[in-house]
Amino acid sequence: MEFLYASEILLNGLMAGVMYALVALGFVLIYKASGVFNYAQGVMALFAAMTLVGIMEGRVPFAHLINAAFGVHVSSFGWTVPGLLAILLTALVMVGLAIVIEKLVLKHLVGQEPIILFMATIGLAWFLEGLGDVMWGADVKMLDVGLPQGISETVETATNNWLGYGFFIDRLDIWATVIAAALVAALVGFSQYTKQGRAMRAVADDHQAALSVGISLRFIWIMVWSIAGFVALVAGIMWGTKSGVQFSLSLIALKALPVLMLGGFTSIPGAIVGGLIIGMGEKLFEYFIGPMVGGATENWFAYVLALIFLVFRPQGLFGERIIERV
Amino acid sequence: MTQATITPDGRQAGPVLMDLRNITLRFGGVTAIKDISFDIREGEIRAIIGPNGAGKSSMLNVISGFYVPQEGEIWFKGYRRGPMKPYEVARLGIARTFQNIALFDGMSVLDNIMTGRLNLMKARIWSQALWWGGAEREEIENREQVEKIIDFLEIQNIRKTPVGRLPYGLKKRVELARALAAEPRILLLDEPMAGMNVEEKEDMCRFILDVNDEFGTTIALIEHDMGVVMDLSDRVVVMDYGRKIGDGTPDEVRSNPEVISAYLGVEHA
Amino acid sequence: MFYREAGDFKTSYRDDGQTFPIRLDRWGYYAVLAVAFLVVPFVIDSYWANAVLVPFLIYAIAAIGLNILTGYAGQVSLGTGGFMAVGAYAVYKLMTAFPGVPIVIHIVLAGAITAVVGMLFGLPSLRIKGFYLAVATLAAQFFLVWLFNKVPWFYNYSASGQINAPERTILGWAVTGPATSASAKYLVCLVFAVVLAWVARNLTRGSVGRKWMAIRDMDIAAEIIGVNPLTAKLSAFAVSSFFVGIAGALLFAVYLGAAEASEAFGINKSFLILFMVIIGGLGSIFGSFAGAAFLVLLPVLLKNVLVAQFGWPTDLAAHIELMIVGALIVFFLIVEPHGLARLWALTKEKLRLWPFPH
Amino acid sequence: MKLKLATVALGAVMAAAPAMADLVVPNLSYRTGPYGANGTQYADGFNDYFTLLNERDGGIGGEKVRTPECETAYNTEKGVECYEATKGDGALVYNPLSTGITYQLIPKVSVDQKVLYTPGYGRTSAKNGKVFEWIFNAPANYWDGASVAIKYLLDQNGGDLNGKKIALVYHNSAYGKEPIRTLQDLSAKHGFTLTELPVDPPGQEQKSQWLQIRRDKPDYVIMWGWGVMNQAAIQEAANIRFPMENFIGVWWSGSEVDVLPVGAAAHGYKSLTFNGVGTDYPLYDDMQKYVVEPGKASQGGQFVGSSLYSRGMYAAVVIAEAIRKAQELAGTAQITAPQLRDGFEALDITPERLAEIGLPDFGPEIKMSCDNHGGSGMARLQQWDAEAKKWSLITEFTAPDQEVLDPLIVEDSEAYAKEAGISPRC
Repeated sequence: MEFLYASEILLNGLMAGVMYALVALGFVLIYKASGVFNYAQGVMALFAAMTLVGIMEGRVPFAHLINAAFGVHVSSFGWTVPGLLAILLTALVMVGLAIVIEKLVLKHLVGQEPIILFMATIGLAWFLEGLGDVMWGADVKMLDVGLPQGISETVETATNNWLGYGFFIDRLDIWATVIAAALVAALVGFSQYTKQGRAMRAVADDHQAALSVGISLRFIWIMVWSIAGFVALVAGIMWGTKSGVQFSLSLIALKALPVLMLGGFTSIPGAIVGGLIIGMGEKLFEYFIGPMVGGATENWFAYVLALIFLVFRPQGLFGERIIERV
Repeated sequence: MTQATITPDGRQAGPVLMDLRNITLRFGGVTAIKDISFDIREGEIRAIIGPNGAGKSSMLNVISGFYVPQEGEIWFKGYRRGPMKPYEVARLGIARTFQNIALFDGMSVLDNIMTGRLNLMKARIWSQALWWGGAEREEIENREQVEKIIDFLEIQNIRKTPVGRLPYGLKKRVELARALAAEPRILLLDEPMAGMNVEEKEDMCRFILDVNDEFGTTIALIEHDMGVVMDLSDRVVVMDYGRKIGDGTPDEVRSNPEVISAYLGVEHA
Repeated sequence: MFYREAGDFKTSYRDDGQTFPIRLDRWGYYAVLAVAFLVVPFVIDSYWANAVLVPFLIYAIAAIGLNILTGYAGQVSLGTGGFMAVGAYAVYKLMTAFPGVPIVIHIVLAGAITAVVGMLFGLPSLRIKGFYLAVATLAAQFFLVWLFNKVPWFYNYSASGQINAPERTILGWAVTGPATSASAKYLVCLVFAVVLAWVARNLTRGSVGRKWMAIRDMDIAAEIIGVNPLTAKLSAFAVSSFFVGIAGALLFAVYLGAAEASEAFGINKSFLILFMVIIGGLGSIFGSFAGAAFLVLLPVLLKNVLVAQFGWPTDLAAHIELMIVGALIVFFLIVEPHGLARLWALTKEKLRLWPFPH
Repeated sequence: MKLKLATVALGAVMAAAPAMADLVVPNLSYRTGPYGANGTQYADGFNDYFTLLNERDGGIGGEKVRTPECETAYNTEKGVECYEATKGDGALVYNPLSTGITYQLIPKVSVDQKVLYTPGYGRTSAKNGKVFEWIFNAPANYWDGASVAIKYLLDQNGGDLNGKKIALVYHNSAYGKEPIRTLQDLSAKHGFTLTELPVDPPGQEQKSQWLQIRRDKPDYVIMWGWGVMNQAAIQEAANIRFPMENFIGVWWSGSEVDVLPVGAAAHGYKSLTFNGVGTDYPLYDDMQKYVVEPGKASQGGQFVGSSLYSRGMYAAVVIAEAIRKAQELAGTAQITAPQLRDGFEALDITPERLAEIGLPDFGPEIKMSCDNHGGSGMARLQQWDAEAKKWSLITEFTAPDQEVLDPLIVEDSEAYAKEAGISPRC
């Protein structure tokens, strides 16, 4: 019986890991192509989800600011937008955001040290957080694009008949896994089989060389940030459906960091495998060891796991081996 | 102490200071150095030459402890040197410069040279924290020594300049100053004249000879410029594909047929 | 014309190595100290102390600490909040266990305890570098906070896990606890800030500082010229954590008076202090003060302007404040990635030539 | 230029202290940050009630009430800054809606002689007025809440909880840890087993906790949550099909924002409360007329009648009544904070008085004294109706088990008195 419980935890951990990997993916894309460790990825997910809800519900952007400035009371256009169209519009907004970020921030920071770029993205995160709140308000928003939630009865009945114990699997998690798989497949396809994708990989390999064969770095950056914005949107939809669209959504970035450490900052398979390991590891640890040490271990366990792992393999799971030279 | 011998050009060369015996170094499947032995005598200028990829820099890295050879022994001052970390090797009195300048870009010229004396400064951390109990005195004493080197290498006017702003030739000179500041027993120079113009090369040659003369520092150097090497050094080791193919005075090496075919022959074909 | 170094000749290496080689700088520094010690304590009120000056001084200490690690030794840390928590809980345990011992000793001891913990978490830095290390230090952040939250011994088994600073005095003046006057709080923090800044300056100009900077600029070369990376990195972690621990102890005991690990020493604190260091300038002690001043004052200023002057709703003001601070950070990084300290140095360089720039 | 900027800056920082002769009740609110969604509704209710008094009655006793608002973002340092910025303004009483900020302010208000009113949160043992002269936490505190919840469960089980399993899911912070000791004592007394399941803030991820609940199958789950943790927990409970009627949250886990995102699955979820909900009270006619319709309501009055709005309003009602009492005792309308403390200590809000205000049965009777700063500790339960999207009250006000709580309060407050060197008064 204990084994069945453990497997159930394991499965759920793996699915939680998919959700972490989804966030980590955005980090990896941007880091690979531009060497920027984009802390704002979490806030981008929040911003995307807020925008999606705002568009779906026909909210007036900046309503609060308009009301305060002009003494009027506007809040809604009075229409609603169907989910798919709203997702499309939000994706466009994220592309616009990528262009603005490239024009206003990245362009001016070319060649700076990584730590400076990292800090700039934290500044960006604060800005976006404020912007999201000013645009759409800070209330908890409900997001429903038609993804199912709750226990999957099919799995429960099947496992009950088969093993004598009904496994708990959240339908949202199943969907997340499917969508994440599709997303990864699409990304891989894009980078392997399209011209832009190849250019993106060229830039990731060697900036200078890519520039010298006439690839526009700025275009690639905009493209990568747009894709990362889209990945953020997907992550935002998943997490937003799960627990409402609100401030805490931006904190999922913290869940993605140990995944990145484990998987290596530059590896897409690393992000996925790392996510799975972290999700599985933290759930099992909380379940078996947690009660002995007072619980709530999930916040630090992932980091400590990644830390211990890195001590033995400093370049991460899939990172390239570091050879030191003088 | 074995007795001193006189080198052919009349300079004094002392007993063996460092003896490398049957060194073999491998990276994965690649053998960078294959069973090489040679020695360095007190007070001499020893050159290691060879075509690109011959394993010269690897050899220097072995001497300075950055690479640990899989086989072979290193004897220093009559003792066998066990496996050591690079900083422990440095403390034995082995200082070096680097092929691709490895100065500390965020620090001034003065501070860079002062780092060369880190192993000679003994003030404890709390003494330094309070700038009391010897820390200040020690700082000033070491500064005086460093100023001598600055005078010697004629870089007084750039003392306070951040090294990042210096031109290439001066950086090389600062790097030499840093190595000298450590008061080394052996000074390893990794292509000290690479990328310099004729004038800079002449300056550098002069400094190397002066260092050898005035401080009596033993020098081992790698250099591409054959003319320079032959003029400068007392004895030369020739490497090719990780093997030693010649060892002796410049004249001996010059007339060694294997060297001519493997190295000079290739270069001047 | 007036600000110059021409004619200000140094006749000894001692003079040449001093902190403010230019005479006018030296005078300015003495003037600032005189005002800080002799004027401010008599005019300070509790709003200025609690909302501006005391947090500024405490954060400046923490920023100097992090700057030693990140700016001088090149090891990026995101665990500052966790290390501040160590200082806070250490001073709390010491204060309550040994009420008779002077509080200053407790605060320094709290720093020492934090230094030990910092060294422990600094060990992985020997293997892990760059961003990987930064993320790895988050393990310290989350684990320490969890530990203080979870083990009742650390908060003396109080029902809620909050810790409260009891009253302690220096020469009869309360410096912790509710009866502390604004000027006492300010003076304690000022003394610690000035002494620690002086210590940091001494360390960074001597051989320890050079070891740190050598490791920062090129760790492999540093090791080959004889710097032991283990001792250099661990000493940086230790000294840095010592400073950060003292800042944490002051934050809890003198400034807040009560604290809870996850709230007062969360990840946001780590980011805040890293920001201070970056905005102020990596590798600059003056920059640590400037960065702390900037990030303590700016939000207070914006809040007062937006809410008190413009009469905007507080939530809108808070959101816009976030946007402005975020945008300013990006702006600063674009304009001068080396921080306020560099900006200040450039200004002085210009002043030195003024009014005859050629 | 530089000088000019500095002057402007200085002016702006200094601008925090204009003095005016009003009754000043600062509103240390949070409308941003992780708990902004909750804090904003509470702050609205708090503001609107005083606006109503000003508009309808011209204030209290002829004095207008001012509620200068200051954003704390649930952050203790900003809370301190807000406190310092407002206290010079003649502030009478603070209600920061944060246990963390409360702990910061407890020593400060004692020195500055300001009243700290923390209904349903803050430091529980502040109920002991002998030690905590300036702090009031009526009508109920966390330990009252825990006890009332257990009493309700006793009631449901014919007075016997022997052998029952109860799980506590709590916010892993000072706030969430508050009920543990009480529940442990109660479990010893009534023979139920208690499992403690901490959730690290913010608490979006609770899968392992709820899988544990699914496996252990406790009979009841009690929750001490705040912010996103609430809805995530209710969602997970629904996911594992935990019976909602056996799931009881504290009053801070019982607002619309907690259950609405979960939709129909949240039907039947219960929570404690010490105030009424909805707009079915006569007072709301006036509220509509004097505040909402003239456009004077906070944020356009979009949250009027919500659970947290009502609680904020209720806090304002109690403060207003205390001010009234203080004016009566002091014989002047322009009271000081020490006079307000006397007003609180003499406060007696009877059911009749509540009906008079226009809020019949809205809260429990509150009667305080020099040594009792916590009132009766009574609370009741409400249940969520997912179809009607509203809370309905399902029990009368129930008194907690003082027999268990009193010794705990004495113990904790005396420990504090000893630590802080306070000699008991009264």
